[in-house]
Amino acid sequence: MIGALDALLLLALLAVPLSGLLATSRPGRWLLVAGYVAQFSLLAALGSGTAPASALTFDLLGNTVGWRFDSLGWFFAMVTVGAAGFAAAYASGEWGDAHHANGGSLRWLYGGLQINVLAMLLLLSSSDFISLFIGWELTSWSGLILMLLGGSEAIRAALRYIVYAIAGGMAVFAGMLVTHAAAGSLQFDVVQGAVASMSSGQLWAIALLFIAGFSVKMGTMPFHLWQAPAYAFSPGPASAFLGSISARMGLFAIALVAFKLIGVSQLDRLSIVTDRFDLRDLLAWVAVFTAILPTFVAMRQNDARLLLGWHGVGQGGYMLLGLVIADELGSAGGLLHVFNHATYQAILLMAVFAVIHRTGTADLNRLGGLVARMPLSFLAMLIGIIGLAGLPPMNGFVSKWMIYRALILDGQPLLFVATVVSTLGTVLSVYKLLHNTFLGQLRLEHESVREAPWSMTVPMLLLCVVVFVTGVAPGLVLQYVAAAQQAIGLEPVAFILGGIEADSGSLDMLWITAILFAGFGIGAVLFYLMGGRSKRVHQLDNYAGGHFLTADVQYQYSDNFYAGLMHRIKPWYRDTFAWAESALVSVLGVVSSAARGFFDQANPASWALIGTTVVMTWMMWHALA
Amino acid sequence: MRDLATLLFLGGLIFLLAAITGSLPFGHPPMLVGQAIQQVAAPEVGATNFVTAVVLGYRGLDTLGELSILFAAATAGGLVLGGVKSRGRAKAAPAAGFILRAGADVLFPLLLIAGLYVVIHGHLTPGGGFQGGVILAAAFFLPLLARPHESLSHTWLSVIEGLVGAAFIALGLVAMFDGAAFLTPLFDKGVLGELVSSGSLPLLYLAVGLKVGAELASLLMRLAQDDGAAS
Amino acid sequence: MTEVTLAVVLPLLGAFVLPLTRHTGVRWLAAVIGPALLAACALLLFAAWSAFDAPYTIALGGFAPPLGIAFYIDRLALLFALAVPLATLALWPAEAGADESVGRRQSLTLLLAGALSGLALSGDLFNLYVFYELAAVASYGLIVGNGNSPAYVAAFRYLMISALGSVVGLIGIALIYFKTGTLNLAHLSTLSEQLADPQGLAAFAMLVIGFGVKAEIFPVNGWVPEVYSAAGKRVAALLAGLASKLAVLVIVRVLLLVFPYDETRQLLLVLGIFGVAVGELAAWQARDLPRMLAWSSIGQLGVVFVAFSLPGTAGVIAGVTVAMHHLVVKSALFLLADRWDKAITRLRGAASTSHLGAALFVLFSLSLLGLPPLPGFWSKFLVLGGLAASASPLQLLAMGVILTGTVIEGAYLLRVIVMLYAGPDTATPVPRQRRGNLLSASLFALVLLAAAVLVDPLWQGIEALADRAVDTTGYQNTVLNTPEAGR
Amino acid sequence: MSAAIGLVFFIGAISLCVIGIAGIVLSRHLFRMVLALAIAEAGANLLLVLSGYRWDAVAPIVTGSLSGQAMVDPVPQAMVLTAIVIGVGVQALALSLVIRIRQRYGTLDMQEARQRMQDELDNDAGVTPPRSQERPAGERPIPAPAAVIDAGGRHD
Repeated sequence: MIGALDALLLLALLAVPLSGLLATSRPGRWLLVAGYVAQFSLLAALGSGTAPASALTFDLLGNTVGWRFDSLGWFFAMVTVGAAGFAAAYASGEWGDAHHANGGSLRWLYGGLQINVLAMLLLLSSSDFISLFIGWELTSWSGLILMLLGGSEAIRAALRYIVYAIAGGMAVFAGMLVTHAAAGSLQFDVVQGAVASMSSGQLWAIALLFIAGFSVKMGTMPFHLWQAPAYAFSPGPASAFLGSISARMGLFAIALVAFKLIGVSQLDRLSIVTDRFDLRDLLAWVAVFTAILPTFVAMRQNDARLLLGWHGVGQGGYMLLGLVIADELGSAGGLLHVFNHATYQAILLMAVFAVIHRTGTADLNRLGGLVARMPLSFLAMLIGIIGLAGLPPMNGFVSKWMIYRALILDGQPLLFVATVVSTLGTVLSVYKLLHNTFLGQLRLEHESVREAPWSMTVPMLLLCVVVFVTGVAPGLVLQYVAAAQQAIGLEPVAFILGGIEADSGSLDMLWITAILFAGFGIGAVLFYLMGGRSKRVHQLDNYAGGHFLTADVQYQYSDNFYAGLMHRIKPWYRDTFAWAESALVSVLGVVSSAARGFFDQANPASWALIGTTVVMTWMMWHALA
Repeated sequence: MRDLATLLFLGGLIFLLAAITGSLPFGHPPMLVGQAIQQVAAPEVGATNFVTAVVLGYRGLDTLGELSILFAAATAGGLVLGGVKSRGRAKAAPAAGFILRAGADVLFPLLLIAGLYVVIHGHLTPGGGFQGGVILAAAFFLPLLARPHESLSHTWLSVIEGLVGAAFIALGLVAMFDGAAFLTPLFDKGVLGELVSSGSLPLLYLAVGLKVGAELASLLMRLAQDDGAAS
Repeated sequence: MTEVTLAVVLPLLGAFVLPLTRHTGVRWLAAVIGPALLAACALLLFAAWSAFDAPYTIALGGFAPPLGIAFYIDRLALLFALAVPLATLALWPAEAGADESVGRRQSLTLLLAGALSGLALSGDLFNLYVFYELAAVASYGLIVGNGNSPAYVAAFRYLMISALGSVVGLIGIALIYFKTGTLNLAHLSTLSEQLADPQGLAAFAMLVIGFGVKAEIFPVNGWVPEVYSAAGKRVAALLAGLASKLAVLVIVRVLLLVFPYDETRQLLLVLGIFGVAVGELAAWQARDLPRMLAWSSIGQLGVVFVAFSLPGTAGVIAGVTVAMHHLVVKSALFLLADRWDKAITRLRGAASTSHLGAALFVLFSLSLLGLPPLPGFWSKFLVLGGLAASASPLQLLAMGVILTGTVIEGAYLLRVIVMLYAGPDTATPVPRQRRGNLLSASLFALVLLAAAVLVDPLWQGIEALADRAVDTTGYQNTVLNTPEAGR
Repeated sequence: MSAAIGLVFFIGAISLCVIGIAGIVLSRHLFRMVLALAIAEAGANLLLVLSGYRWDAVAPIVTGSLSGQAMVDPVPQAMVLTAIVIGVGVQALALSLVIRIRQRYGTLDMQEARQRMQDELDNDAGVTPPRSQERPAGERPIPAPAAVIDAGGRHD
């Protein structure tokens, strides 16, 4: 008996070899996009709420292994399949042909994308720790496939990624084994029941191992170093897909294990100093630092892809922060931010890769003025950065508002201030992205650049519509977020179509948008009432300090952007974590040299002698004691 | 410094071994198995030399393993030194004098007979296949010392090695056709203490003797030839 | 019932007969005789496996067990014994040519197979020693079989450390005989209280060192990297994959039957932890594939020892799983290293010359790292689960070391994989894999994938096997209460 | 008296073992190592045969009739017989290896032979020995691609 979930998984599985077969031709790629549409439809047909379990269950080594969606996993799965579909569509037209012509492997790209989707579906629908771990490891390794496709720089980043990922996986593995030892089972429901009777030591071990392991994928500090380069340097659609959703698997797993299985009340047993500072507070601070520092690292980047990659790390901090506040508003904000971030991050990366497609570079010091040549891409990026910066009326505003609101209500002024600092960095750096790419003077070498082909702009603009619509009517998404909250045992948020309805203060985006556009309208009316004078100037016809700049003069801001600001804050960039990472590697090098030295003996028999004596002494000592 | 550390551990080893052996029951062994074998060996195996009974009967498989080790060592030795032809050997080893040659000629039959005697009487008296085999090897090796230019035929030696080893196993396998275990002694036990007694044991010992002799001869020959070639 | 003996005897017979065929003029016989005998052994053992219902004993020579040498046949012994002819067949040195050295190597391989089967089946301490020595001597010969100059030095150094181990082990056997007057494991097991004193435990330590040389246990594994990189890779696969496991089995039998104490288990645990740490760390430093695999195999055998140090059936289950997994994976990896025995940096673009080889390398690496549906994950799951369940500080340390070791292992294996799939270096193209090696490696891959599919039935089988293996009284009764077999 | 004799035997056996082991570990000359091995094996064999010794007992051979005279344990004697022959095989093989090493490397010194072996292995594999001065001992886990190519091409 094949249920809907089985059909979905089967389809995703079948699509892997099909991707390998079809990806090289343009119609074949569109067929694969249709495959994602079919997967999305099947998933949508499953519906939020507890879906039927997969018929695929195994009894392995005394454990039942099965798959079944709950509202949380379903929510993430919808975002995943959607992101993959958009990424696939983006690559289906001209981009794919160009990639193929440049020697890139489309089979691996599409196959890898589909394997990622399959692995994530398995992870998101897991119903016990073994299926969770299977999904987790498959997700980690399939991400590697996409990262390795991007050439030498990407390979370096991918190798670094996989070491981090294996380390995280091993922490998860250890957590799983400790859970098994403590609860006697790996079934989620059994573990859920057993948590209350665990000692606080066991609970500490489980919580820390799992959260640390999952955090590696999230890229929360101090495990954040790998993420930006690994995601940034993979090929365009892969980067868009990975950047928008891959890291969120960590958030899903934290939500699942820390909140659904362990539960907020049990987590609060884990106090560090006194009851005033417990594990959740620690996580909140980790999250807020993850929101701040990578954002400022992003500001310093001159590669548009890296800039966005570092932002992805920072936005993960927001999500985690919202989640660990764990009240109805904060956690809803965190989960909603997953969706919102996926949409605008996909737009931004797609726009950047559209620029790369046309100009061949993502170096922010070598671009500029493209608005005249690529207006649609400019529009997409504009909407994207409004979303990323958290300004109305795009969807990023809603989730960030909810998180701020929750922080204030929870009585966390310090965290609130910290998030504001982070937002400042976000605004500054996304402006740098937009400005250096599209505004200012067009470079001479980009004179003949054309707008990206429709196969790339249409997915971007469709996503823009999504960003706008879900910004205006967040209730469309919030209904699923509320269901997900219920699934992990949190109070669901009270939502209306336009936003939040709460005693402490409501948010109705319909009104806000109406007022915003009314403001624009009034401004326009005033403008035309005052005569509507305007003058078209040539893009190169501009002045700086009253001095006319010719086209051959470097437009002052494009290079070394924010020079003054960077001069001020530069001493703060100390690369402490990169230093710590290389220090760890050096220490490992020294230790492993010692281990190698063990084998560099002139006469190996001397170790046998020493070993014999020591081992005999030890055994006899034991027998005497 | 390294030597000093090694000496330290050697001292430790001496101390440990001394401490262990100091409390061992020397001269009063528990002899759980040994006693039982002494009681039943004569009727079960029919050999007066109980060591032989153990070597070929109770622990016959050890003996097979040991023959295999010799064979393996000879084969491996062949692999190690196989490629080297005994060129320049004549130069290296001058011809022996008359006394040595004559002595070798005289001793050869005596050693042959002595070796065979020791082998054949292995189940009755001290000695047996190993000891006899070594004497046999010496018998064939002595003429080589006297006449360095000649050499034993590798082909013949390897044929003897293989055939005799196979014969030992075959003697063991025959019993399995009757449904008995591998290496179960064949034939009648005979009268205790007579030459033709204790079933197939003398045959096994003959095989062991020939095998040990052949293996040792071939090992020694390889070393001797190659030493000549090397120096 | 007694046919199982043939699994030991037939390869030895084949080894003796093989040189004779050279003189008969029947050339094809020489090529066929070894594989045919091994296949016969495999069939025979498989028949014994499927007809198995309860452990039984074979009294060799028809002498009742404590007096004569006895084989003890249970599923544990049969499993390892069955692995011997199968793995040897897959790694058979089947070079063409009537060169004398080929025949010698085949002879030695047969001797090794016979000895290893003997190690699996024998229930007598001194007989185990003899078979162990036979395996050692045969492997010295095999190591130098390819005629490389470094192989002679490596073999000599291996011989010295192994002989030193043998001396130590022989002293251990002498001590045990001094105290008990018997060598039969079942008989010793009834007398095990007599050995629970300083001398007895010292004897155990000596046996561990003695038999541990081949099992690559921590302080006596200095020979591993040089031997595996100097010897032919099929030989390295035989030694790392197969021979080491049988040596482990001997130590485990002695541990379970004669010295079932916490202290002895702790010894294996600590040596295993050191093995994992030293092996994985050193492998991280390796610059060529054979030595990387050699050090990694030290680490993996450390895991095997940690696994067997778990008390009760959990230890045997975990140990057998890890050992069998490592047998399959490491043998196959060494086969692939045959043509890729150069610096890792010279393997650039190897995937473009042999797709299958690279894909197999990835498969085996992933299983070694424990990617979930593959058997490597389940073996790690069993070991680490057992460690987590007992949760003493030392065991948690072992767990941490194994997990950290896996991360390091991932780092160095991925280095190779990335290099394999990098853009090919047109100046010095990487040689293609040999067909025969690919065939054998594919067979191992099939076994691995089959095990991934059949993981639950296999686990149940191993669980039943482990129940018998730890049943000391059952062993004693089976061996000591047998009427003289065959009479 | 008896204890003293036992002591003498034990001291002999232990001394042979330890002298042999010391020789294996301390000497650098290959041939001496083989000799030391022979000594160590003799010690172990002596210890083994001691384990069957009985006071006032005769050799385990029935002479004439089955007399009641106590006999020493025949099992260790059989074992020692086996162990000696094993030792002979191993030593012969070791000697042939020594001969071959001398031929190939022209040395009988363990350290020199080992060094030559390591160099040859490293050369065959195309890796630079890790002891060299200009390279740090620890390799980074994520080698820069440029460095990767560089290290590989060095020996070509």
